[in-house]
Amino acid sequence: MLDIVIPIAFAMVSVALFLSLYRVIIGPELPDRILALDTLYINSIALLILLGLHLGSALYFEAALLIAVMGFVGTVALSKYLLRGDIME
Amino acid sequence: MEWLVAIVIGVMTSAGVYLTLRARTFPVVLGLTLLAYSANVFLFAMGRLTIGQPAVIDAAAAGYGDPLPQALVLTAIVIAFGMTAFLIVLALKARSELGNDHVDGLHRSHDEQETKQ
Amino acid sequence: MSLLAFNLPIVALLPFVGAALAAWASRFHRVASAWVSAGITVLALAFLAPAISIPFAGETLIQSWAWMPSIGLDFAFRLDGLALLFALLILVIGLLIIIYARYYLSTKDSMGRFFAYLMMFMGSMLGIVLSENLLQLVVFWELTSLSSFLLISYWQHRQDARHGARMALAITGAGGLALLGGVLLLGHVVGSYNLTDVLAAGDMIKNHELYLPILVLILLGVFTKSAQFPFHFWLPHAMAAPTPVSAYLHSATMVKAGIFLLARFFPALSGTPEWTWIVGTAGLLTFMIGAYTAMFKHDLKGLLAYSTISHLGLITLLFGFGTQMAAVAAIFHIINHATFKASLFMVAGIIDHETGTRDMRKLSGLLKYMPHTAVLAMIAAAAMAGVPLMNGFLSKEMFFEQAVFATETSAWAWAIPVLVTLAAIFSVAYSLRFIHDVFFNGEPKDLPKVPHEPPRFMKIPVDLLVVICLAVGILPMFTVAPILAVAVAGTLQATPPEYSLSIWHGFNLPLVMSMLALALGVGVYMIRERLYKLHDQILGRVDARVGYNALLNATLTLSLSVTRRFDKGSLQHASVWVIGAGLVAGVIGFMTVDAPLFGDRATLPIDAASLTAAIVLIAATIMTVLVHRQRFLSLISIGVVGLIIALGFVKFSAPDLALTQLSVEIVTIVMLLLALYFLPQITPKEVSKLRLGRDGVIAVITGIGVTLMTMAVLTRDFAPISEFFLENSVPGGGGTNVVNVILVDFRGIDTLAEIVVLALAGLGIYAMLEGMKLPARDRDAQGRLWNPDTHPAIMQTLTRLLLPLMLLVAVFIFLRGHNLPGGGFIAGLIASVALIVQYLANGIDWTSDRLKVDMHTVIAYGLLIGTGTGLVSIAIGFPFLTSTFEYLTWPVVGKFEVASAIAFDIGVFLVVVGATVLSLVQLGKLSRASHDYAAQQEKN
Amino acid sequence: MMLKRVLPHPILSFILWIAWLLLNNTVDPGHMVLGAILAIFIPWFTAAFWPEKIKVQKPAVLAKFFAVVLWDIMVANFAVAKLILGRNDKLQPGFFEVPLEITTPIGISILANTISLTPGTVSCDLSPDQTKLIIHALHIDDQAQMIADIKQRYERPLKEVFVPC
Amino acid sequence: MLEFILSLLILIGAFFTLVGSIGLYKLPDFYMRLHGPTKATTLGVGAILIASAVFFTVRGEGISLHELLVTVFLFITAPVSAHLMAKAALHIKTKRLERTQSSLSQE
Amino acid sequence: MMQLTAFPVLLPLVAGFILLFARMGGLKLQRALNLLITIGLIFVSIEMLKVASTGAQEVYLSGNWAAPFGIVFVLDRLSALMVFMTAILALGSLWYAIATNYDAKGSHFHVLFQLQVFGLNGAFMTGDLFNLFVFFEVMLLASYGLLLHGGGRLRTKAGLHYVVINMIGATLFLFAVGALYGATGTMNIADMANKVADAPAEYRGLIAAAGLLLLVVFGIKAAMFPLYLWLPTAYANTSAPVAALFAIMTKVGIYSIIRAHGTLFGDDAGDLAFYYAPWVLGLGIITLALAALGVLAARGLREQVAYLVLASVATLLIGVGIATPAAVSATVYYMVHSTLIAGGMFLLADIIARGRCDTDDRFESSPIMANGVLIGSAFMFGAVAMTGMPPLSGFFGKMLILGAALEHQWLAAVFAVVLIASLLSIVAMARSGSLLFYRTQPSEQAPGEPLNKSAFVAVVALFATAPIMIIFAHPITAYTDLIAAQVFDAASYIDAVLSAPATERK
Ligand code: NA
Ligand code: NA
Repeated sequence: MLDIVIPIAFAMVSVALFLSLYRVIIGPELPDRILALDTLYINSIALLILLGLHLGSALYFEAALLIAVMGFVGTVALSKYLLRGDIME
Repeated sequence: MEWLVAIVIGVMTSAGVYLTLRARTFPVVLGLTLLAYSANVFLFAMGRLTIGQPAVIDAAAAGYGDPLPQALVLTAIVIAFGMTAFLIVLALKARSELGNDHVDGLHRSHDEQETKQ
Repeated sequence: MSLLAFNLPIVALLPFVGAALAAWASRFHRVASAWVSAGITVLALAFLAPAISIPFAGETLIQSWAWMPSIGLDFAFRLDGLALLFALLILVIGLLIIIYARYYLSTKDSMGRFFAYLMMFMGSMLGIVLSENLLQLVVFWELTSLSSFLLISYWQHRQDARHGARMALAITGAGGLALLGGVLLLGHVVGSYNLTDVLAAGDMIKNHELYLPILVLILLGVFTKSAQFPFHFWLPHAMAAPTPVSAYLHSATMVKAGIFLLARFFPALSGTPEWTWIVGTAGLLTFMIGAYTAMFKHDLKGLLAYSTISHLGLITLLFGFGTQMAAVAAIFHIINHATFKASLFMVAGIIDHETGTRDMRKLSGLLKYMPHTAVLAMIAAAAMAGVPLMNGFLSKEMFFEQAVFATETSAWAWAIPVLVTLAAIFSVAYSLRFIHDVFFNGEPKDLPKVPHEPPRFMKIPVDLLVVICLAVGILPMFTVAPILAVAVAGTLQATPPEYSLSIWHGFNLPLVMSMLALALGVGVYMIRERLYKLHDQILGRVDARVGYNALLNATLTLSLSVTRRFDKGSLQHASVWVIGAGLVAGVIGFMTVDAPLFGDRATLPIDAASLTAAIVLIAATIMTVLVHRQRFLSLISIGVVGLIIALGFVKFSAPDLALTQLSVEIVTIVMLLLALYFLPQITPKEVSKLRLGRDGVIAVITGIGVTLMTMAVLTRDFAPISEFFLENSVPGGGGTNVVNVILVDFRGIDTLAEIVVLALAGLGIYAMLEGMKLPARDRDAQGRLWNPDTHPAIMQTLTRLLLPLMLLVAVFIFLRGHNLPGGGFIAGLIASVALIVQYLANGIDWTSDRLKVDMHTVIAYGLLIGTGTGLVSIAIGFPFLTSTFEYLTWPVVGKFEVASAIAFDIGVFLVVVGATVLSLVQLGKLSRASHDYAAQQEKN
Repeated sequence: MMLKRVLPHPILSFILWIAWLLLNNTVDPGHMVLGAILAIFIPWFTAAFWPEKIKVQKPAVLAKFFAVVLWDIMVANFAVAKLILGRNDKLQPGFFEVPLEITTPIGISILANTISLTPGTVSCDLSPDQTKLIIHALHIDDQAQMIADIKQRYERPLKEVFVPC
Repeated sequence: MLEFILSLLILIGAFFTLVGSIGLYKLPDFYMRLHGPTKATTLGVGAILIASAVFFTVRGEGISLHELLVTVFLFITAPVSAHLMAKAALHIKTKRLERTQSSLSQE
Repeated sequence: MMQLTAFPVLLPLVAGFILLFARMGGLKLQRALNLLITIGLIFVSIEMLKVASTGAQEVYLSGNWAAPFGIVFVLDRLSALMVFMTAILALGSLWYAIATNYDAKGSHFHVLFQLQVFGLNGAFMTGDLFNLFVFFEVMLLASYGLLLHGGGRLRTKAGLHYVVINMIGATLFLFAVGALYGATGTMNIADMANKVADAPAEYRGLIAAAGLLLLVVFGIKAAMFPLYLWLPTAYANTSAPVAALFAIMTKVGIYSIIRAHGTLFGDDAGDLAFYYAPWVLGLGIITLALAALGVLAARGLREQVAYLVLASVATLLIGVGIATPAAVSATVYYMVHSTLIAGGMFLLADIIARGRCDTDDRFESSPIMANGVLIGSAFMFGAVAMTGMPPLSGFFGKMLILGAALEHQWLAAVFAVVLIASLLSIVAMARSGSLLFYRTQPSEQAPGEPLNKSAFVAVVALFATAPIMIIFAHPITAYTDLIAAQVFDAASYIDAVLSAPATERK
């Protein structure tokens, strides 16, 4: 069953990836794009974990963890820039 | 798949080259970052592409990716990081010393407006 | 050891020692340097003396040592008749000049400098004439150019001196370089740079295909040095030098160096039509132009300068005839010219010295003020004019004879004697002018000084030379004959032909020419005023220097336009060239070898997820370009690119790379954001569409090139060395993560150097930011004031938890690195990001207050530990960075691995943290300084 | 007292210890020891970044709170999914303020996050005096009811758990 | 059975991930779009992570619960990022749908 | 295995962090330590010269991994000489920096300085292509810091250009080594040379392309046309001691071409044997022509010296491009001369600029400077040496290169350009010398600084190279001949590297 489910899930996440990309490109405003980037990060985690399930390898966990961490930091930094310009004052 | 990777490398190189040839420091930084990305992926691809075969010794592994380019790319990424960081700050330094962010330090009316703000 | 084994280099090098001594001696007494120089000259003569008999015995003395044997440059000296003649001329006339100069120079002139230069020059000349090795000869040749530059520019406050010196250097230096080229070719053809071999290989040289280039290059050296047409114009400008210098350079030495070379190479190069044509034509033209122009110079030294040019042309013409007899005449005239020209220059110097001017329009009737000098001048001038009983007559007679003889060589050669006579007429006229205008012709006008005889010792050198002129002219067989014979033998490298030195050869054509010249010369002098006017209207405006200046200016203009056009200080311009060069190199490289672009390795199928990721990446990349002017936006899109690359690394089995890429990406974006605050938010549109198009085309072509190159590799198989790493990672490196083992063990040096790069980046950034100030913006690009909430509370509270958690993750990634994806570098970046988050949430001050560690020290410890691990292995007798590992078993904890590579990795970790945080903190300080700065501006 | 010095933040230490074991996917004794060392060392090392003590009372209330929130997240998601997949023009978005009674920063933060994770609301801003949360709702039927729900379901338990010290 | 649960978890996860992005794609203003990724995507990825945990645990190499850590992390950070983005959007006065109600005291 | 082989790399590295620790101890401590270490480096390099002079090719297996798996350092005649030259130049530059207080004008001068030497020596010693890349980057980053040291408008601009161009260069480097790895599967130069020699025909286009790409990378460092645009401004605008130290930077490019291309595409490379050489030669000739025009067009002394450096590197490129043992021997001889003299000349230019006060180094007349005769004589000496006039070593170097060109079919072009370029340099230097020292005005402005005698010592020391290289031309050219012979015996290099055994573990 997983052989069918995982490709379907891949497809769905891929579509999600495209939709997020759409917002990155179209915006229209900066917060939209930051949000879309943030979503892309989280979508990527899904994609990675699916890949891990697909290949039966646990080696992708760290990457997923790091994407979560780095995605957050990126979003915070970008938002802070909109708020204050100076992100480390 | 090889074509896909090659095209991706090519596109990043194109973009990198184009931005590197811009007249302001910021796009140049972006351009060099993209160029570094493309060079890193290129170097990585030189070990040929393998899927599901990480270079971690494992009794169950069916095979391994080429670890050497990976190690080299890791080094290259770090070096590019150091270089980019330096360049970013240098761009600030140039802005501070030259009064604008043109790579040749030219004065343009736009800058003067910027500085007034 | 006999003196004859090494005296020649001493003779040549002594003057250089003398130069240093002279400069040094001037500290003690003003004239000390003159006596030192004279002493050194006498000493050099003494060292030469024992060898004099050798050429007279028909032998050649050679003293040689290996210097640069690989190229055939020996430290080699030679004394044959020709060398002896010139060495004696240089030393004897040099000695006289030194004595003369001691009285000539005024108290304002630096004696030390003058004599030092003069001695350098003397040494260089001796080096030329005594060289056996041609390369060594070129060395001394160029040294004469240099030292003459110094001598001519001796009165450096005078513009004409500076210009004259530079012109002389440029012309003679150019000739020297041509000579070098010619000599190298010559040596190449002969297979040796030693004169003995070259002179013996005349026929081979003349028949070689390189003969003409060799000849032309060497003659360029000769003609420039000897002021032959069309390079003659530097010589009059060199008259800005003090007169002793002119007397020395233009009688016996500098200009004679070229003549010497003609004589030296006579056996090797002469006798061909090319030789006759080039040398003869140059000589003839020079002879005529010099003689003619001398007539119209109102400056005494100017007259002498053109006269010198003319006589050099005469000698050159003689060599150009290419016959042995002509060579005899040439050598003879060299001697004669040296004597009478040196005396005339010295006379001119005396007149200048005692009257304060050299303008013949002011000078007149000096006979009664300085009769002794007048007599000397008259005799020397007569010699110059070729009046019988003077030495000049004899050699000129021989010259006329050769000119007549030359008519036999070709159909129209009848012109030669005619033209030669014409020139001789002018020679007589200017000689007459020198005497009549100065010593007779009424009373002097407005002289700056009251003229009187010079000091006794200033005249003694002239006395001596004039006596020689007379002695040779009257009794040639008892005076000049022996030295002339050996000199000719040395020149021809053969037994000299039969020639006669008697005064009377009967009534023949040469004598008719002489008489004609004398008579018509007087006539020309009579109508001089009319000629002056005519000359001023027509030829007086022709100045050979114009050509030189035009060439010089053209070169300057060219250099400016080429340099400013290529090196225009534009980064974009430079970048285009570099990128273009890379592109061209790749394409040309592929075309070097006839091989297919792609191989036939099987490729992997494309799956949907990869395709998706690739499309996202390409779209984001293109977006980055399209929106790059909106800088903040381009940061977001480049963030997407970085993310997908990381995913790609995961996909293609490189988790370590993915982790690294992710961490680096975020730190980079944070730094870019920090920087963007101080930069314009928008990149202005300031470039033409054309330029954008050009850049676009370059970019696309480069991209295509890289794609094809990638495919060229990926479609081919290869056998990498990586098998070894996979096999030895566990048994040899103690880790299952082969990538990490390569980094910390197999290729530890790479990693060590890489952390040095990071450390340097950190330190460099620190240094750059020190004291930097930039205006802090108080509103964003749209003109909105910033949000007053500096540190949003919710972020502050929750990110606090992140610090310990992320540090935990860092430790986790660090410890597993050796066996699973991770390692010191990634861990270091995670720890750095953990700290960055604190900076973001709580600000620089708050965080820095809590992080009391000096990051410099952290970096230093990192490097210490990284390097130290490697040094330990040296200490126990293994190469640097040899790793070791051990499995330990502890109670409770169980079995675990201790590897030196882990210590190494700690060093990596520390440097990464230190460098990253150091940079960020310093950037943060910039912001604080900027806010203070902004506040202060507000206040003012 | 000794314990205080070794474990300035026992809860944090506990969280780290658990996190370590989770990270390593193990209950291996070696890792338990190592995890304990880290759980002590890291809080000690980062103590400076934790200036104020967090006082947690009534852990049972906290546990119940988390259970409620988890449940709400599940439900919220189905609700939000329906709203998202439905027609845009049926949505009635809006901003409103929730006056706060809770005062501890940690409490406010957890409340704000909870609001963001649960039914159709995102906390957008905190008033400078930290007395009001500004909320955006994807769809508002009854604003007053929403505010009341938030205060009832989330603020009250949090207020009990996190008390100012 | 286990495979069924796994499949269900994966499908639910993928579904919510997609829903989040659909929300991001189709909703009319930023504030509304924010809701999709904040909740749906977070939950979706959480579900997939839990599926992964289950998968690797039952595969027999010992328990694999570290995916939980990522899930927890996401649940902590997602609302913080949402909060900051919304704050930024409010600050720069990002356009909102015209019919958006507002009962804010300061505007 | 001899541990000494690693010392030129390790000593500056250790110095790097020691100096970083010494930051606390103040400038005096850092100066003393740096001087001590630099002098130590000279002794180390002398030892290395001694070892190398036997003809030994000492191979150091870092990490005790045999080639091609680990990274090797190779000590042979050429690398020993490069290390020695670097140490000498470093001492001169350091001495000057201390004497003039340049090192106090910003942070971390001493650390950057030693790590620069670390990068340089690493590049000279390594036998691994990727490791060469890494050491290039070390060298570059250190040089970025040093270049900018002291700050200032023009310096910053020059630094920006320098950094960007070199970052593009780094990218090209990665593409080149990547492609070479993709074709040969190895990074060790010796091993790669074997693989290149054995490569089947269909791989050769790829290898050739990568090789030329690599040439572009080295060409940037070696300031080969059209890649040299970073050089004039960088050298002209950085501080004197840094410019002096940078004199070696261009030589890294030259060295790398000799080492990497010479080994990879040597006699055994079949149809790729020396295929790069015509490019080096042709571009070298163009570079020389443009450099000579630049010397003539320069607006100030520093810029002029920078172009003279460019001209000297171009001459070296010509030597490398002729690609015969005689040419390489000549190149090495001229390299030693031009590096050390250029270093001294940059220092002298600074002394002159200081002595002239307001007019700085611009070609305008200014009041007489203090000790004008001494400085003028030094200038004359330097000008003679740099323009390649006799009797100094520049002339002999040029002569050797021209001599080596005699057998080459491009003889005429080489002769014409080298000789005419010399002439233009001579004309230009005569002009600038006469402007700087002869055309002085009566002084009304405040005179410039008095001569810093201790700083001048560094100039004299570096200039001493010229007479030494003349007087000892016989042994020196004999040694450079041996260097060339060793360089051209790629097979023995390859054999030495690949057969070096790892140390047995007990
Ligand atoms: Na008169
Ligand atoms: Na979120």
